[in-house]
Amino acid sequence: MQDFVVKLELDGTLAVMSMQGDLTNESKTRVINAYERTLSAKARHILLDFSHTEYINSAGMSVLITLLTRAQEADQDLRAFGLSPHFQKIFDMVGLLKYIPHFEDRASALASLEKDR
Amino acid sequence: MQDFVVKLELDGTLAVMSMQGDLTNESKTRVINAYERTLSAKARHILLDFSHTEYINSAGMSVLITLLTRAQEADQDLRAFGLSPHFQKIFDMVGLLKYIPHFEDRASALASLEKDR
Amino acid sequence: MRIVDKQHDLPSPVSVVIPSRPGFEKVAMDAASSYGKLVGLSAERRDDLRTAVAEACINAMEHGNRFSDETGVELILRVRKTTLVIDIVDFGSGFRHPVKRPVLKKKISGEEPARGWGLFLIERLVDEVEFTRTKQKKHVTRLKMHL
Amino acid sequence: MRIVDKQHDLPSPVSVVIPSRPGFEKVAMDAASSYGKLVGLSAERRDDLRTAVAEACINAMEHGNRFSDETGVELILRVRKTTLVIDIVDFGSGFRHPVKRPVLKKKISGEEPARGWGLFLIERLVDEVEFTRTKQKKHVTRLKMHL
Ligand SMILES: Nc1ncnc2c1ncn2[C@@H]1O[C@H](COP(=O)(O)OP(=O)(O)O)[C@@H](O)[C@H]1O
Ligand SMILES: Nc1ncnc2c1ncn2[C@@H]1O[C@H](COP(=O)(O)OP(=O)(O)O)[C@@H](O)[C@H]1O
Repeated sequence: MQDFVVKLELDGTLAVMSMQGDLTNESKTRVINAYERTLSAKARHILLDFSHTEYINSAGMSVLITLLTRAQEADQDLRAFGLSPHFQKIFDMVGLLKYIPHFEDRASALASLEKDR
Repeated sequence: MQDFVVKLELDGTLAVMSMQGDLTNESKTRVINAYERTLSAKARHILLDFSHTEYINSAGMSVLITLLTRAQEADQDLRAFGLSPHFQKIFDMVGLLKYIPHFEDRASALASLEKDR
Repeated sequence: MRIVDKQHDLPSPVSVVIPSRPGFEKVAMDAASSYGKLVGLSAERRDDLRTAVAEACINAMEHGNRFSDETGVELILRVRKTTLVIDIVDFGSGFRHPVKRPVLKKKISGEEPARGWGLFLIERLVDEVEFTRTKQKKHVTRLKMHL
Repeated sequence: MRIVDKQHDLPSPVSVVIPSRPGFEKVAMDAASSYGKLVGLSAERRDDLRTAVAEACINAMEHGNRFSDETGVELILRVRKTTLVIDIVDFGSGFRHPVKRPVLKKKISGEEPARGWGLFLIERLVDEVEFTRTKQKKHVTRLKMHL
């Protein structure tokens, strides 16, 4: 009943991690494995795609905090898109939006990246 | 907890009955009241709009059968649109689609009406 | 509240009790649909399950418990091997099988009452249906969906 | 299975029992959301309720029942006057209040474990939360949403 996969796209210094299914404590290994492939690929920018994430619980947010810790150590930046308004609110409550800015869709996340580079 | 209303539009010989909410046994009075207004208005064609119907149970379908009986007696024809694929299947199982032809949307239901007049 | 079911490391059953009041079948229907999703039922078959569970709950409320609010209808959801098994339990005495098949034409003409589609739909929407009485004088409608 | 609650002609409570196994909190969450809809909670507040119920169930499974599958977590849904009251019942002994407020900065730097957001979210998403122990040695997390 593990209903979560990360679809990873690598393109130069950009990595897009699409979180598909339920982001919970059970997702941790898959998130970290995918993350480590962004390291080997020397990606500097990571986009988290939540448009296929159905459910995120507090343990799933802790998985993202672990990811954030490692990304900061590796000097990679994290951005996100596709969260529902409810989960944007939850991420804001926790403070995550300050560290992982959220964009409405992939195009605007990519545009923000262009601008900052 | 009565969560159902019929929004009625009358336009010459056409009546559109929009079924909004849960179509169940509890909806009967409201459906019949709205139907009787189509009679007073001398409507000949009734379009049932299910695009805002969230839930239909078997008692709700019986309400439609009662409506159908009365419409046949009054020589009015019934068409429908906006049912989800699941409820199209259910209506088909019961045989209702033979008496109340279903169209994808309002425009195609209206077009079929034009053609038949 | 303690439930045991250890064969095949299958999860213990989920139980939902609703009052015998029209409208509450939707809570049972949504819980069944959620459980169906968890055990891998497709969206289309979950829609079938939703209608079957709602109809079985309404029958349990109406014919079994005579709409007595404080008499609950219990829904028990479990997986046995590769089958989703759902019991809908009421406190009535059940009924004689089979029930006469509804005929739409007769219902439109008024020869038959308009009601009477619940069992017809249930039988067509799930893979198996059984009706039984328990030793505790309860009546059980059992729905099965092969996974 | 018989439940009585007759003041104000309010419906009897709805009860949902899930095994203490990760994933099943979603059945409780969906049932709570469905119940919330029935009693008139808006879509936005139902989303808040969903998260709060899921987190409370996970805590009940993990800290209360230590993930023992055959030990159920019970969810009891009722309306009292104009308040939706939801009890999440486990078989544990509860905990000391208040719990230390999580600090994101410390979690990122590793000074605190990454976990520990459940209660923080629950408290912000519902109107009231209470934790109590019953005479039957159960622990109850009570969530309230004003309707
Ligand atoms: N749980 C039940 N307990 C007792 N009788 C039942 C139950 N479920 C169905 N029945 C019987 O089967 C008949 C047909 O049910 P159904 O097809 O759902 O139509 P309806 O409920 O509209 O009469 C009912 O009228 C009732 O006599
Ligand atoms: N139902 C419960 N039974 C016992 N302890 C609980 C319960 N709910 C919460 N707690 C305690 O409160 C702490 C904080 O819970 P929470 O904020 O959800 O974070 P986490 O579960 O990730 O530790 C838990 O670590 C636990 O000690």
